[in-house]
Amino acid sequence: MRIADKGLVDRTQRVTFTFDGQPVHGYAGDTVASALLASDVKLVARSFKYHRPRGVMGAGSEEANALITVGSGAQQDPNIRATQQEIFAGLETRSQNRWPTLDVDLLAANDFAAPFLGAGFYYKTFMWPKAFWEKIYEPVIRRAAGLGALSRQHNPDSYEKAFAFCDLLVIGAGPSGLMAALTAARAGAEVILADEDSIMGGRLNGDAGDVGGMGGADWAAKAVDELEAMPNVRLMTRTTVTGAYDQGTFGAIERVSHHLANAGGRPKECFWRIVAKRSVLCAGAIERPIAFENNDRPGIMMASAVRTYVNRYGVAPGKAVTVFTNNDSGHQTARELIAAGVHVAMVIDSRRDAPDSGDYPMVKGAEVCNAGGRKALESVTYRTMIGEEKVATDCLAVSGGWNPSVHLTCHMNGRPVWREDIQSFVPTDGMIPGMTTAGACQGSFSTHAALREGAAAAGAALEALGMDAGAIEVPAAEDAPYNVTPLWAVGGKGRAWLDFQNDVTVKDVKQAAKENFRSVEHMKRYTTQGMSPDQGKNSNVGALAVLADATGRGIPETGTTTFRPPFVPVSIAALGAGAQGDGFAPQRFTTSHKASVDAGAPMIEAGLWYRPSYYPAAGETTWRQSCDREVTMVREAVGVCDVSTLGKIDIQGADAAEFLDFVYCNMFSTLKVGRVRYGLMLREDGTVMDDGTTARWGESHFVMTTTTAAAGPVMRHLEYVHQCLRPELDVAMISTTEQWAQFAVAGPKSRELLNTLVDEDIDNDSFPFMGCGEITVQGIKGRLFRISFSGEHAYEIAVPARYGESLYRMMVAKAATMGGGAYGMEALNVLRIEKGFITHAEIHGRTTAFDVGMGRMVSAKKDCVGKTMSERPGLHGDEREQLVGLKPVGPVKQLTAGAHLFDVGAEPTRENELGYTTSVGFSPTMQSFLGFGFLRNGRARHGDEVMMVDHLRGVTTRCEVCDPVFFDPEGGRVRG
Amino acid sequence: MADLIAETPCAGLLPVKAGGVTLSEVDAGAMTSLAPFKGQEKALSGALKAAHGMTFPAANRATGKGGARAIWFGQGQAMLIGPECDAALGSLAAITDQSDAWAVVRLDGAGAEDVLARLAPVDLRVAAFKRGHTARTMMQHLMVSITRVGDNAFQIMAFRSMAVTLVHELETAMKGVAARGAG
Amino acid sequence: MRFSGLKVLAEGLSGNKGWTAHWRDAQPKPEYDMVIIGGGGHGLSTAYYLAKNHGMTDIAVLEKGYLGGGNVGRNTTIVRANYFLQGNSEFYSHSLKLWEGLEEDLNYNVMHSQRGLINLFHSDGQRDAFARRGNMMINQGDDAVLLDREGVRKHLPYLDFDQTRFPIYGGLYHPRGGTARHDAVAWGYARGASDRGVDLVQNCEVTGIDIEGGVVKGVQTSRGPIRAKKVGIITAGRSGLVAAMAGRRLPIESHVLQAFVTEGLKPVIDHVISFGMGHFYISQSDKGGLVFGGDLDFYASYAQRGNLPMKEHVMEAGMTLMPMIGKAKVLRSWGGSMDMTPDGSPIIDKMEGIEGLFIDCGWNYGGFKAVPASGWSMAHLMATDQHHDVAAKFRLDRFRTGVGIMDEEGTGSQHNLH
Amino acid sequence: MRLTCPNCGERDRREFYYVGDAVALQRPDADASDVVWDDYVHNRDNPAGVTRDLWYHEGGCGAWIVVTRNTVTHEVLGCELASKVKEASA
Repeated sequence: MRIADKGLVDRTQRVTFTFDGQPVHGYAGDTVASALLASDVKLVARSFKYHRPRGVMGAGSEEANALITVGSGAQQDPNIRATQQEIFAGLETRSQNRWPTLDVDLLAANDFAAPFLGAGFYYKTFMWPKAFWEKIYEPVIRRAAGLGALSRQHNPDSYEKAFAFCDLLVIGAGPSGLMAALTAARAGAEVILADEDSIMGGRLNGDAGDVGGMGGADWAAKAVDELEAMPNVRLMTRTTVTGAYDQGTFGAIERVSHHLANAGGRPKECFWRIVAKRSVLCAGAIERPIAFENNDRPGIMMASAVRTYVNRYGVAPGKAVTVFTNNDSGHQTARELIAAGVHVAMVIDSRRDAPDSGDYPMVKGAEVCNAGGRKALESVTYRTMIGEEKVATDCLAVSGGWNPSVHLTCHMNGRPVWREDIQSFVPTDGMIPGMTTAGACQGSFSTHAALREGAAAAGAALEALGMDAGAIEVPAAEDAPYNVTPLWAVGGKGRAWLDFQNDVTVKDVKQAAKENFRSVEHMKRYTTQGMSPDQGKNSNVGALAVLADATGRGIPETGTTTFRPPFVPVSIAALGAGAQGDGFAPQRFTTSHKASVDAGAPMIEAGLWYRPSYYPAAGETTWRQSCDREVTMVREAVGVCDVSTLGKIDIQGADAAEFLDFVYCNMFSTLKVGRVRYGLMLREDGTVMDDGTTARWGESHFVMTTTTAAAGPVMRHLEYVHQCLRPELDVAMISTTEQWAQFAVAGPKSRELLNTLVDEDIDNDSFPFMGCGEITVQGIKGRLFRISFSGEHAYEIAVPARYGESLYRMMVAKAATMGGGAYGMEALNVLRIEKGFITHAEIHGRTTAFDVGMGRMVSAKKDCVGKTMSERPGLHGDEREQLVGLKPVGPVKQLTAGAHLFDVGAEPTRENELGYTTSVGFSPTMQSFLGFGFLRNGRARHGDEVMMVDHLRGVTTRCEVCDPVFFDPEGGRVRG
Repeated sequence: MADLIAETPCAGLLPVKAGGVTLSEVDAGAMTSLAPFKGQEKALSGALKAAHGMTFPAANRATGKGGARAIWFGQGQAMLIGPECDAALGSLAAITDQSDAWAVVRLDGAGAEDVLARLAPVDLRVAAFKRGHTARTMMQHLMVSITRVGDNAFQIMAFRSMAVTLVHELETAMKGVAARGAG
Repeated sequence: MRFSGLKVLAEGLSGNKGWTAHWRDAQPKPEYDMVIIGGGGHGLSTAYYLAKNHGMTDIAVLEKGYLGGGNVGRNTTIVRANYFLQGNSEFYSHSLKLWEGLEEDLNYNVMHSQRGLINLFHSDGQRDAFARRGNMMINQGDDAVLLDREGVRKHLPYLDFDQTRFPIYGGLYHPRGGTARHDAVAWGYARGASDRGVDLVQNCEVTGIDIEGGVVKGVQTSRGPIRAKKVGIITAGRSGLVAAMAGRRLPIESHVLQAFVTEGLKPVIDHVISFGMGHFYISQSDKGGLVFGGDLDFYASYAQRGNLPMKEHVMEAGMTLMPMIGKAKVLRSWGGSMDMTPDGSPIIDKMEGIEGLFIDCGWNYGGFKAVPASGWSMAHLMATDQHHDVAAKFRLDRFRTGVGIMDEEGTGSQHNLH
Repeated sequence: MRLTCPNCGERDRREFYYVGDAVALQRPDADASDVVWDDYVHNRDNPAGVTRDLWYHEGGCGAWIVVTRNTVTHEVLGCELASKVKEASA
C-alpha cells in the first residue's frame, strides 16, 4: 500500500512488470520487493527444505527470503534478490522452488514431515538397499532441493571485467562512506566510492532523521553532487565490493544493466579488480531477527526494512504494524510509521526497562512467541509474565539488534571480536592491511558517529598517504546511544527459524549440540546453518548464541563468525567474462593458415596454434587416404609443411656456447659455424624436457629450435638457467618464433624445388646434411637449414613472416608441378614414426634419455642441468620401460596408441603389464601399421613377440618388438 | 616467378571504431631488439644515440619520437622501432631483427584509457602513465608492450600470430566502453 | 546407536529426544599404544581401521582444532579410481572398493554417489593419453569407457561444442566415479573409531615429538605430554611443520587450492566433469550448488585462502566449457592447504631412522578419495610394520633413488605442477 | 597478491610464474652426494612464515625474482633480481 507524498520513487513514472505472469504496477525507483509490497503481495517465495511460504524480509542484498527468477529463455537469471532488482517496463519475474504454483506448492508436504527431516537426518538413513541411493533417494532429494533453475542454454548476455586504481577505496556510501569520500576527495586524493545500492546514502535514504539541518536523504544527494563534480572521484553505484585480497586488491561486482529495459550494448555486469593504496570500510550493519515459533511467516520483516519501505519507497508494508524489539531501533520504526500515518498496533519490547518513547501502545518485558496465518501474517502472540496475548496484525517489524557488516575484514583470516555492550562482533585493527573501518560496521550505530568516524578514517588514510585532511566539519545528526538487551530465541515448543533460507531452526542447532556437533564449525556443517544464499548474514550470530546457550558457554567461548568471499554471490559469467567461445586462451595462426583452409585442410590445435591435419584431394573420402598419399608424396617427390609453430630462440653472446653446453645434455661448444646439431634438454630431475635442433649461426650466435608445445617453457627455462644459475655468463636470449615463417620442404625433389625459388645455388657443398646458412628468396633475406624430420632429403626454409603466406603458396604450387604438394600433421606423424623420431608423445615427462635410447648423449665431459639426477639408480636398468618399435605380426594388423603391452599368453591385468604404446600410424611405405611403445627392458627384447591390448577400443594385436627406426635405417636418403 | 608479397599482421582486421575510440594498425618500420652484452650498457647507449639519435631507454620508458623510437622491452632489452638498426651495434649488443614478429596497433581517442582498463592489470591513467612511459604487461591472456604515444593514444604490441585475439579483445572492450558512454 | 530409516521415523515420532553424540569427546590419557597426530579424514580412517582390522584400540587421535576441519571438509568431493601408473592404480582401486561399502561398514550415510566421471580431451594426443589411462583402469579391474565427441554430447549436451579454442574430441568415462558428502566421511569414521574405543581428542595441538635414541617415545601437546609406542603423522597440509618436530624435511611444498560453490539450483549437472585444458572440474551437490575447482594458486602458502587471478581463471574455464552456468552465482569460495610432492603422488611410510614414527602425507590435491585406502594402508603399516600391498610404492626414498617415481602429470620435480 | 618487480614496479600476481623455493639458486656440484641432490631438488623447509621463493615476471619484463614473503599472511617483504642474489652469493 502506497503512502501519499512519501519516498524517493518517481510518482510520475508508472512502471508495469510481471510477477508469476501477473502484471504488477510500481514507480521508477522501486525494487521488485517494494512494488510487490505496495501491491499487497505478501507471498513471494518458498523456502528451501520445507517449502514454507515466505515474504519479503529485508530491503538489501542480504535478503534471505525473496529470491526470484528474472527473465526467461536463455536469459533467465535465477536467485535474484527481489530487494535489489529495480523494476522497468517489461521486466519479467517469477517465484522459485514451487510446484506447480507459488500458492499451491505440493512440496509443502515436507513441512508436515519436518519431525523426520531435522538436522542431519540424511546421514542416518537412505543406506539400504545400496543401489537405491543413486537410483531413487538421491534423484528425489536433488529434485526437491535447489532454488531457481538455470536455462540449460548457453549464456546469451555479455559480461565484462575491468581494473581500477585509486589512493582510497571507500566501501559503502552511507553516512560514514559519504563523509570519508568527501574528506579524502576534498584533500585531493584519488577516491573510488562504491555502493551496492542504485542511489548512494545508505540508511540516510531509509531513515527519517536529519543531517546538517536537512533531511538525511537530501544531505546524501548533496554530498553525491559534490563528489560527482570532482575529477579525482569515481562514484560506483550498483557496485558491491565482494572481496578483499592481498596488497590492497579488491573484487567488486557492478550490476550494469540489470535495471534497464534496453541495455543498449552495455554488459549485464562488470567485475572490477580495484587496487587501492588504502581503504575505508563503511559497510554498515545488518539488523538481526529474533527466533520464535513461525517467525518466518510472510509479513514478518526487519524493523529497519519496514522504515526503508516507508521512507524510501513510500510503501506501508502493512495496515496494522506490530513491532517486536530488544533495542531502541524498533521504537524508531514505530515513530516513523506513525509519522507516515501507518497504524502501529503495538510495540512489544523484550526489555522490562524499555524507554517510553512514543505515542503507541507498548508492552515491556514481553516476547513474541508465535505468529498466526500461513501465507500472510494475521496475528502474533506474545508472552508476558502473566500469560499470552494475541494481537491482530499483518506486519511484524522485528529488531533483534544489529550485526556490524564485518565480512570484508574477515577475508584475510582475521577474526572479529565480541563486544559485550553491543552484543555484536566487531573488527579489530589490521585485519586487512591498509583498511580502517568506520560507522556501523565497527559497532558505532548513531548517524553522527558514522559521519564522525567516516571523516576520521579518511583522515587517517590521508595521513598514511602523506596527504593532509585539513579541518573537517562533521554535520549535526542524531547521536543516540544504542541500548540492547540480548534476546536471540524465544522459548517454546514449535519451530523457530534461524537460517530462513536453509530452514535451520533453533531445534536443529540444539539437536546438533546434543549429537556432539558442539564446535561452531561442526554445528554449521551438520545443520547447514549459514550456508544458504545469505551466507549467514542474517543468522550466524543468532545461531552461535543458541549454540552457546545449548552448550553452556558464552558466545565468545563458543566461537566467532567468519566470512569468506564473495560478500554477495557473483555470477560465473562476470568472473569469467571474455572466455566464452574462443576467449579462454589466445589463438595463434600461422601465416599459411588461410592457404591451408582454402585447400580444405581441417585445422587442429597444437599448443595455442592451429595446424593443418591433412589436405583432402579430389576423390579422397577419408583422412587416411589423404595421409597415405601425402606420405608417399614426400617419400617419392616433395612435400611442403609449415613448421613455424616450433619455437625459435636466438642465443647470442660470448658465452653462448658454454651456456648451451649447460642446458643441453650433449655438447654444442664443438659445433662448427654453419652446422646444426640435434640436442636433448633435461630437467634438473633428469627426465627429458625437450628436444630440437640448434644451429651455430656465428661464433657466438646460435639459433635454437624447440618443439611447438615447449616453446614457452623452454624460453622460461633458459632465462632461469641464465639468471638464477649462471648469471656470470654473457649471453642474451630472445624468441624469434614470430619473426620467421618457416617451412619444411621434404623429399627427393626438395632441392630441385628450392632451387627454383632461392637466389643462391643450393647443393651438397653449400648445404650439406645438417648445414645451415643465410639465403635470399627473390631478394628477401632468409634462412635455410638442411634438417629432416622425415628421413628424406629435406630443408627448412625461413623468411620474414610478412612473406610467409606468399612463399608458402608459391612453394605448394611449385611442388604440385613436381608431383608433390602440401602435407599435414597426420602425414608428418607417419613420416617421423617410420624414421623412429620421437615427439612429446614419447618424451612425456616421465622418460629419460636412457629410456628413449639416447643415454649416451649425456656427455660425461661436462656438467649440465639434469645430469646428476639422471644418474639415479632407479632411472637405469632392466626394470625401466624402454622405447621400442612395434609391428603387427598376427592376424590383427591394427595398432593403437595408449594400449598396454603384455607377454604372449599373459592375462592383460595390471600385475602383468609390461609397457604401453605411445604413437602409431599406418605406413604406406612399409604397408603396415607401425608403432612406438615403452617396454620393460625393451631394447633387450628386439625380435620377441608381445601382445598389445587395447580394452577400450577392443583391439588385441600380436606384435614384434623391433628397433624404432623402421625405414632407411642406414640414413642414406637424408644425405642424398 | 611472381614476387613475394608482404602481408601485415592485422591485414583485414583493422581499422575499427567504437564510440570515440579508433584502433588502427601501425606500419612501424623496422623493429630490432637490442640486448647489451655484459658491461656494454653505457657504450651501447652512446652508440645508439650516435647512430639513431636516442639513448637506450631506462626501464618503463621509451626514448626518441614517432618514426624512431627505442622502447624498453624487458629486462636488459629495448626495441628499436623505425630505422634499420646500424649493424655496428652488433659488437655491443645482441641485435635481432623482429620486424615481422609483432603486431603493432594504435588505440586512439577519448576513452582509450577506459578501454585498456578492461584488459590490462596496470594503471595506465595519465597521472601514472605519461607520454613516453611504456609497460611490458598483459592484456587478458596476451603478453604485450604498451606505450603512451599521445594524450589519448597508445601503441600496443603483441605477437604477430595472436593479432586476431589482440584485435578481438580490444574491439570487445571498445564496444563495452562505447555503450556505457552512450549514457 | 544404530542409524536407520526406522530409527529416524521412531525418533521423529517421539520428538527427536533420543539422539546421542556421534562420538565421545575424550580427555587425553598419559599414555597410549599409538598416537595419531591429525583428526582429519586420513587420521580418523587410520584409527578406525587400526581398531577394526587390527584390533588395536589403545589409540588417541590428537586434533589441534575440530575433527574433520582440514581438507576433508574443504574439497570438491570427487571420488574416482582413474590413475594409470603402477602404484597409484592399485591403491585408488582399493580405495574405491572401500567407498562402495563404506555406508554399510560405518552405518553412516556419506552419500557416496556414483554418478559417473567424464574427463574431456581436446586433441588426438590427449585421447591417446586418456586411452592409456582407461586401459590401465581396466587392467586393474576398474571401469572405463572411451567416448567420442558424440558420446560426450549424449551425456553432456549442454557443453559448448562449437568453441574451437579447445574443441571437445571426446572423453574418458568412469561410471563408478562420483562424489560423496565430505564432512560425513570424517564424522562417520570418527563415530566408527570412537565406538570401537579410540580416544578422539579435539583442541589438542601437538607441539613436539619425543624421540630418544632414535626411538619415538610420545608427543608434547597443548594439553600435556602423551607417551606412545608408535606415532603417526597424518597432517596433510601441515606435514612439513609436524615433520620438522622430528627434525625432518619433507619433499613437500604447501599450496592453496581453491574451491567454489554456487547458490542452490535445480538439477542441471548430473555427472562429475573434468576439463583438463582449463584445470576445471565440476559437479552439482545434492543441495543444488554447483561445486567446482581449478588449479593451485601456485605459490607456497598456508593461508587457506585464494587469490583473484585463479578465481577468474577457474570461472573462465567454466564459461568456455559450459556457458550455461554463466548465471549461476558463486556463493562461497575457500582454500585448502595441499601437500604437494615432487611427483604428485603420496607418501605412506616409516620415518627412516626413527623407530615407531610413521607418516602419511603428500596427497597433493587427491586426498579426499584416498581417505579409506590411506587409513587402511597406514593402519596396516603402523600395526604390522609392513607396507600394505596396495600402498607399497608410496615410499619416501623414491625421490633419492629414482625407483618408483609416480609422476602422473609428467611435469617433473616442481612441486606445484602436479 | 601484488609483487614489486625490481624492474617494472608493483604488479598483479597474474603477470608472474612461480617455481618454488629460492633454494634453487644454490645448485650443488655435479659430484655432490645423492643425499645433497635429493635435498636440493625435492626437500623443502616449507615454513609457515617467512620464506624466499622464486618468481618469473613472465607477463612482464622476463626477470627472475627472489621474493621474501610470509606464507601465512601473504605479506611481501622484499623482491630482488635473482641474478643479483646469485651473483652476490657466488
